[in-house]
Amino acid sequence: MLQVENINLHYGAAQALKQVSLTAEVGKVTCVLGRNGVGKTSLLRSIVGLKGISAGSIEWEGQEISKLAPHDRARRGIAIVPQGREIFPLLTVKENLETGYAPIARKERYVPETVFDLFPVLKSMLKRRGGDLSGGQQQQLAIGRALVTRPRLLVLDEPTEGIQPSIIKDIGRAIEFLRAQGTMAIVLVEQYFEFARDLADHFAVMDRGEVVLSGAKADMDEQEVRRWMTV
Amino acid sequence: MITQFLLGGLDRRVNVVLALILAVAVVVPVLHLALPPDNPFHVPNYAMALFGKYLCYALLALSLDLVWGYCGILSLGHGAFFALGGYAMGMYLMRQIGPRGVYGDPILPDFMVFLNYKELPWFWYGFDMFWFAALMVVLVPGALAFVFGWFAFRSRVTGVYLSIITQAMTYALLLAFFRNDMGLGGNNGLTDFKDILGFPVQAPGTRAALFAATALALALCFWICSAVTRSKLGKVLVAVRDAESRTRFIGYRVENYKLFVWVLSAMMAGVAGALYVPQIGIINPSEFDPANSIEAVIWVAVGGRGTLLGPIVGAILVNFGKTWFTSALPELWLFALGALFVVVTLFLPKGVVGTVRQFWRERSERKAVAVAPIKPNPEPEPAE
Amino acid sequence: QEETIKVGILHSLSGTMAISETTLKDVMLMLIEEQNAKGGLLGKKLEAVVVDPASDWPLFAEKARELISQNKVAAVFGCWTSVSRKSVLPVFEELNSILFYPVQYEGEESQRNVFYTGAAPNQQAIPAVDYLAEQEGVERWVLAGTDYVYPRTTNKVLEAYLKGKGVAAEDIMINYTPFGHSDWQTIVSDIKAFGSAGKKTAVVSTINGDANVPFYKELGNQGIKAEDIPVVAFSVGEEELAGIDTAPLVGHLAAWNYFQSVDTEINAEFIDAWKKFTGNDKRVTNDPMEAHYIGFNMWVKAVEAAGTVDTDPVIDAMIGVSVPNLTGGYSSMGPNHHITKPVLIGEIQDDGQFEIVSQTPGLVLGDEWSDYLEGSKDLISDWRKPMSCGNFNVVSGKCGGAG
Amino acid sequence: MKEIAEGSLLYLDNVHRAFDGFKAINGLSLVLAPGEMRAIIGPNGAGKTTMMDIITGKTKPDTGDVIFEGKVDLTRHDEAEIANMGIGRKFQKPTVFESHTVADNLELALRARRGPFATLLHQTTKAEFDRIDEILETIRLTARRDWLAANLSHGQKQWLEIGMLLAQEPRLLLVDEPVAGMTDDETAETAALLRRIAKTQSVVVVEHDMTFVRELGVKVTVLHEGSVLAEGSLDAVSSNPKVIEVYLGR
Amino acid sequence: MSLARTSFTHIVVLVALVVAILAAGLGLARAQTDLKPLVDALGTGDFDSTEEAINGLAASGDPRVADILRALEGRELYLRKDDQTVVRSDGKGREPEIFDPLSGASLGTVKKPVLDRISVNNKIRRAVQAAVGTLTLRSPDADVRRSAALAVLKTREPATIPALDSAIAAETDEAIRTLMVGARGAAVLNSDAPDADKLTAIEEVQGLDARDAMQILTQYAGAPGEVGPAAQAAMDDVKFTLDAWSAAQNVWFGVSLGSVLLLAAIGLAITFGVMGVINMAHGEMVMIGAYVTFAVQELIRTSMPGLFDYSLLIALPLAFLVAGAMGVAIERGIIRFLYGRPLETLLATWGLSLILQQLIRSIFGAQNRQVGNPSWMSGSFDIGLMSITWSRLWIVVFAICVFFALMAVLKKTPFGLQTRAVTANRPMASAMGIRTPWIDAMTFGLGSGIAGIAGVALSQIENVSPNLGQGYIIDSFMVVVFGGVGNLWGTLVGALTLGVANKFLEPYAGAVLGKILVLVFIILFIQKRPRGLFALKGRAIEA
Ligand SMILES: Nc1ncnc2c1ncn2[C@@H]1O[C@H](COP(=O)(O)OP(=O)(O)OP(=O)(O)O)[C@@H](O)[C@H]1O
Ligand SMILES: Nc1ncnc2c1ncn2[C@@H]1O[C@H](COP(=O)(O)OP(=O)(O)OP(=O)(O)O)[C@@H](O)[C@H]1O
Ligand SMILES: [Mg+2]
Ligand SMILES: [Mg+2]
Repeated sequence: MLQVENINLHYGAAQALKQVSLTAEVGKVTCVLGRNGVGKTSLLRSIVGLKGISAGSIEWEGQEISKLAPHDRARRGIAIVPQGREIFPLLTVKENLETGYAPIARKERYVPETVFDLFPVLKSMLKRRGGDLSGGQQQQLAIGRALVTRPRLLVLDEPTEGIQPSIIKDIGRAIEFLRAQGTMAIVLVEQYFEFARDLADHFAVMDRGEVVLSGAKADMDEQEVRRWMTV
Repeated sequence: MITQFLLGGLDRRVNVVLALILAVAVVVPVLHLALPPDNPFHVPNYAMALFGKYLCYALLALSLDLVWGYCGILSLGHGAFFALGGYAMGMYLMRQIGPRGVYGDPILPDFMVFLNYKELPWFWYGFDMFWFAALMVVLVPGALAFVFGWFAFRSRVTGVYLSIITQAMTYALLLAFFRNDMGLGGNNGLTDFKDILGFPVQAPGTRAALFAATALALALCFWICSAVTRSKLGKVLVAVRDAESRTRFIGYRVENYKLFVWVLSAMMAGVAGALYVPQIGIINPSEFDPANSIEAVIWVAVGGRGTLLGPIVGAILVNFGKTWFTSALPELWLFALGALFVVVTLFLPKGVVGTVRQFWRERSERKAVAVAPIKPNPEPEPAE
Repeated sequence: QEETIKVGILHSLSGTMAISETTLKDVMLMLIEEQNAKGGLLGKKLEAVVVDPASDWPLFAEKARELISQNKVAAVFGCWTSVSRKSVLPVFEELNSILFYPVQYEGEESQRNVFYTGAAPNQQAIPAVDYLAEQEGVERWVLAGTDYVYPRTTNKVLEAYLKGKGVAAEDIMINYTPFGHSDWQTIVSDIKAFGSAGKKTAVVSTINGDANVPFYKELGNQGIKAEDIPVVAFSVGEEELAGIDTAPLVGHLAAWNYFQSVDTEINAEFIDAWKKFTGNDKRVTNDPMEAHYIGFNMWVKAVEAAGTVDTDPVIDAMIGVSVPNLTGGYSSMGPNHHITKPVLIGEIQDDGQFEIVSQTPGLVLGDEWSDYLEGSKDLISDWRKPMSCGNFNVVSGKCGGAG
Repeated sequence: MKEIAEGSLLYLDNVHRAFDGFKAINGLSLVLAPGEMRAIIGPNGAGKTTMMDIITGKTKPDTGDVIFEGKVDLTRHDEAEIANMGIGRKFQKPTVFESHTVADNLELALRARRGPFATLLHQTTKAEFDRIDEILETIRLTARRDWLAANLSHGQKQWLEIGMLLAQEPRLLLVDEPVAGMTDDETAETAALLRRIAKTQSVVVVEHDMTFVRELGVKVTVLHEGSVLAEGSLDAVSSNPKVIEVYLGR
Repeated sequence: MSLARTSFTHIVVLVALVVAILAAGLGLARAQTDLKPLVDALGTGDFDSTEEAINGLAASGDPRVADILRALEGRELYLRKDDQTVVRSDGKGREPEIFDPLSGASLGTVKKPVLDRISVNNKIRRAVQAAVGTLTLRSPDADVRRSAALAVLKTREPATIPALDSAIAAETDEAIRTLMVGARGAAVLNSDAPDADKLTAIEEVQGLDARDAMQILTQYAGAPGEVGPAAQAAMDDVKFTLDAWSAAQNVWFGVSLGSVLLLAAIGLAITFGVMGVINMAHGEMVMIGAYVTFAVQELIRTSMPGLFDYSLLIALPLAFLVAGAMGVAIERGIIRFLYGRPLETLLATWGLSLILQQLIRSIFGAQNRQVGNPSWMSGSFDIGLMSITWSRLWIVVFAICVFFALMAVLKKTPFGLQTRAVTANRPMASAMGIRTPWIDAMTFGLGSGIAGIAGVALSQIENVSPNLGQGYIIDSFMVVVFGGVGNLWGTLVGALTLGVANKFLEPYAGAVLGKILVLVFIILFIQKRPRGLFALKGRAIEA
């Protein structure tokens, strides 16, 4: 289980997260919602270690990880699908996927079939350079790449951005499938409300660097959530 | 319009710097000339020569920063423009020697007599006139920069590729000027100057005047740079530096902008070279040495790239360090200088001026935000 | 604090010229130390002021100025390359001080404030060519040099000289290379080809500095034997050879005014002192070191004669001063500020030393204005009063060059 | 053929473009009338962005005509010239000038003379200030006016880019996925904004968000494997079985 | 030493034998002339009289002469000043033992000042070689015969014709025979033989290698009678061969220069090309490699001279480790704080390069250091008329091996993949679980280590001084950029192209102008291909 407690995060002098707490359970999907610039990405970055926090704690599987480097967190089963895709542009699609081998045991070093089942386009483009792909293809690659590391905590930052409707549906199904396996905790940041609502077990709504609303899906009032999302 | 543009370059900080440079331009020569040598405020001959040289280097660094700091063109060949300006001035000074050369030839400079030249090569014509030479000081580097830039920017040569071909350019010029066949004195270059504008170059008065002229030129160029960088053009330059192709998509012809600052900067470097030569007393091809150009880049980096004061501070600081270390630690000075560079990069990432400025900015921001800063980030920042 | 006489040492300790110049700094320190052991000068101790002009010509001028006007040195020993000398000349003139310049150079200069203790072309190049023509029967010449003034001038002088001796134009090949040239394959093979025209061929090398090592390595590797095509060099001494395996180079030549192998008592002492001073048994001596040795002793003697270290009296006292050189004779300072020296020609041996195969019977005075160049053949220099002129024209009878 | 070109604002005919043998654009033809707004949808990798690259001069087509205003052959011009003809573009991945403030980003984009000397002597006018304020208001970044663009969040950069496009006042706007990363409300607002703009200018919008496309209420072109698969109202195309198969999914 | 001595005496004995047989075979049972005065004449007078004495000795045909002449060449002959006789000695110690040069009998010891070494110059050496050559033309050792024939060929002395004739008759080795026939031809041409003989001689000379033939023939091109035109015609034949070979030679020179550039640049292709660090200290890594070689050789020289031929093999891994470790230290200590600020790496590494240069200067002194060539790296061999030096050949081979090894590491191992990922996007790579600090350090170490082994190779052709690296840094950057940053193939092709271009320009334009032209070529080329020879294309770059 992931437990984020009261973290603060600064960019220079500007504070992007204020006393943010979040939990994510294995086998559940936790959705983080909020308008532009409220700190969703910042929260995810602090979970995977791409940005250091200035206060608070992050516990994963019972251990404090907030001081660990990102690659050490990856070794503990944390993977991210970042906003803006962050594909390695000069590496081929295959190589992009293979970068996910680094934190896993030698015998696991192959690309799981689920990746190609989900995104058949990747299979046909293995030799193409990641940077040449279209935006949506890159997004698919980014998700595939994260899955190669066999994560136990998967963090997705707006994974549907720029993806065609049919594949969004596929991604939704994939997330459901992964959840159904019961081995993975999933944190999902979304703007696309319907998509999030369909998948979420828990919600956290953010505004101006703070979590303003959170709880299980059953306890959530959709109107209330939507109110935080409007301008 | 032009005055408006120039006035646009002024603000409090610029005014302070300008006033400072102008004060130096007046005070130092006066202290040199008017005070007796035993007065503690007397500026000795040695220091005059030294400071004059520093100011020339500062001007070179300033011109380099205009293209590098504001437009992202890292030139590893700026020394070439400096040297060309220097040669233009050197040619004037050579012609001024007249029959006072060792061979006493009224027209031909010594090295030509000695290499059996029968007459003056064509490109030496006109250099007996100061106005012509002064024109050439800006035109020759400007023309080279124009031709070079015209092709390179149009072909969209950028980044290290551009840097390396500027280096190739200065290297090729170095080799060419070494050749005695160039008619410019080969390795020994141009030397043994006597007069400038009728005044003996070594006289204290001339020296003081040259010093003042250098400081004035620096002030003027500083002002121009400041006006350029504050104008909308300056903003376009920074935009080009950050995202060149994006700038094109909103309709700016990037190559023209680059060419404009490139040529402007080359001309300023030429002026620096021209002022440098009479104060040093020699110009030889080693000024084209790629290592010299790299050093100029380093002055800028030390002082703070992308600020106008930075290159000036950097050039003076590094050269002062060099002067001092080479006497105080003649056998170990490279350790000291090398360590200085390493330390500056590690601890003053934005250069001396940049770091100071950032410090002030953060202080005021902190006051404004009024959020107590908590310890700095332990993790590296994600790439921007 | 005790008052001392300061002596400036202006040799590059870093940069490209450090290879050659650091040794000269060391030898100066040794000479000064020895002089102090002998009781100093005019009852005062000498104090060396060392600066590093870092192979950077403008820095040379700056450092010279600093030495003279800040440190108030009595004389400066320094410079190696011509351009470094040219860059400090105006400073010495303006501030009226003394420079001792210890390296062989292209001539065509005589300045009141400078004493040239290295060889002028007539003290090196011409005797070497004579030797090759007479002893080796050379008829075909390759003049190979680095592209700068010294080789250009020397080759010009030699070309005029050789043509004067009846060598045909097609029997002279002139080749220039850039500074620090390191790929000699083509040139060495060209030399080989040029040498296979049936006439005895020799190479006169004015290749400078660092470029010599790869040049000689290539010569050795391409199997150019001294018996076939000898190479005579003017810039290669013991110090340069220390960096090369000389076994394949035995028999190639060099012309200098001094070799470490000179078999005299005074030289043996000098070598011993040097090895002791540097604490290194393998350190070699070379010609510019001897030049400083001579220059320094001359200066000491002149100062003693003048009774002061002030510039003008010392400059006057210098002319005619005569001190022992290391080859067993006496060198004296001519009125043209150049000195007399014997010319030696040595062949490289496999131990990195030279075997002297020829020596001029008498001493030769450095000729500042070459007799083989159009513009300067009528010029002489004489700094004695009342003439006091560096470029006196014997034809027009006026001071101030040809015009 | 030519007659159609004459009356049109943008005219693409049988355009091809291959990358290392992969046909990204394969016989694409498209006509846009003046004042028209057009939505373009299509699977990932269909060639939508590449099409915009071709129109704006970033990519040269292998064959085919690309004609602006019935007469200008765009393939013969470079990016800056095309931009100056009045074709503005918002990129799929937001790119702004990171070391400029938000306001400066807009100022640079403002419609004005683009030559070096013109900008050198340029004085910002009151009208320009007002215009910047107005745009800031529209993109809701007034509070961030003096922030460096680098410090904006992803979505804020999207907005800034839209603002820059507005500032240019182009005659033809090419908008690549404007609402990616926006909340539903913002999406609706963007749609309204675009509809407003389309009154005076022509717009081409690429988007995957069907709700948004629906709100635009304009003719839709579906691209697939580099050529047009279907064209018509959204309802018409979204009931096209082929479109459902390759794009919308079930 | 003792080994050399035995083989030397061995040869001498054999030579004596052969000469005796030769003399007998010719039926010229010469009276044993008294050689003593001739031997003593070696030491008196100037070089000319020495030469005369050598010729006199050679003419005697005495079996002992070759030995004595070799002693003269080896500077083992001295003039004993007190009685003006020539003695043989190794001259070691204060009171060296002296021997009679003819009989070899010991004459006891004398004080050193009494001895005056007979100096030898090129002229004397030449005379000795010619004399020994004539005397050893029929040695049983083929190599001795070959060099003898070459020595005789150089003399072109008509007097050698009889010796050559009998040697030719006995010669079994075809190649040496051709050489001897050619030598004979040369001697005939130089004699006053009738034209008919000379015409045959011209044909004989053509059997020699083209350059030697050319050298001999040019002298007779203007000869009167039939000889002149015949020589001219023969020269025209030879000239074509010469030209063809010289073109081939040029290509080889180009390739060999290219491989030097490649070696120098290849480490930079990693630190700069792959990692994006503007590594101004790259040259110093090369220099350190060269100094490691020096240190290894120095150690071997003083403690186990037998290993000298292996010195480079020992130095290679050491240089890799030392320079690599240095690289790791630099990366950990400095560079890692500068990722994402590539331009500042320029400043820091420039500072480092100053420090490293001065460090080496402080430790080893500013002077050049001698690094010797092991026997397998010295000398040259001929392919046709092309002479290929072993050192260059090995460097070419070595450069190519290094290149492909590196290629394999970067393309075929996870390490290579991770390196590229880290360079492309460090934070993202880290988030993928790649240990970025480790990869960074190892990559920089690898680049530096390769620079180090380049230094080992360069020490064979360059001077080992603190400035060694400076000479290569600019060229290395040119090569990497010309080839296309980030593309190893580009570096390979770039280095070879620049090498060959340089070598083809040099003969026409001269070395200086040639180099300028190459630089101008680079500038123009970059206009055509703004991202280098092997430019990466496509969206991926702009992204
Ligand atoms: N690198 C940075 N430097 C400074 N400030 C930043 C940086 N990145 C983000 N910010 C600021 O921090 C705040 C939170 O940004 P964050 O990216 O977490 O938002 P977000 O919720 O992910 O928004 P979006 O939905 O637009 O992606 C924003 O106000 C933004 O301007
Ligand atoms: N430079 C290139 N090299 C190779 N392939 C390319 C290149 N540019 C584009 N492609 C390919 O062309 C196809 C079209 O890409 P494009 O970006 O136009 O798609 P798109 O319709 O914009 O998709 P998305 O909706 O995902 O943004 C993709 O398959 C992409 O991989
Ligand atoms: Mg975000
Ligand atoms: Mg797209």
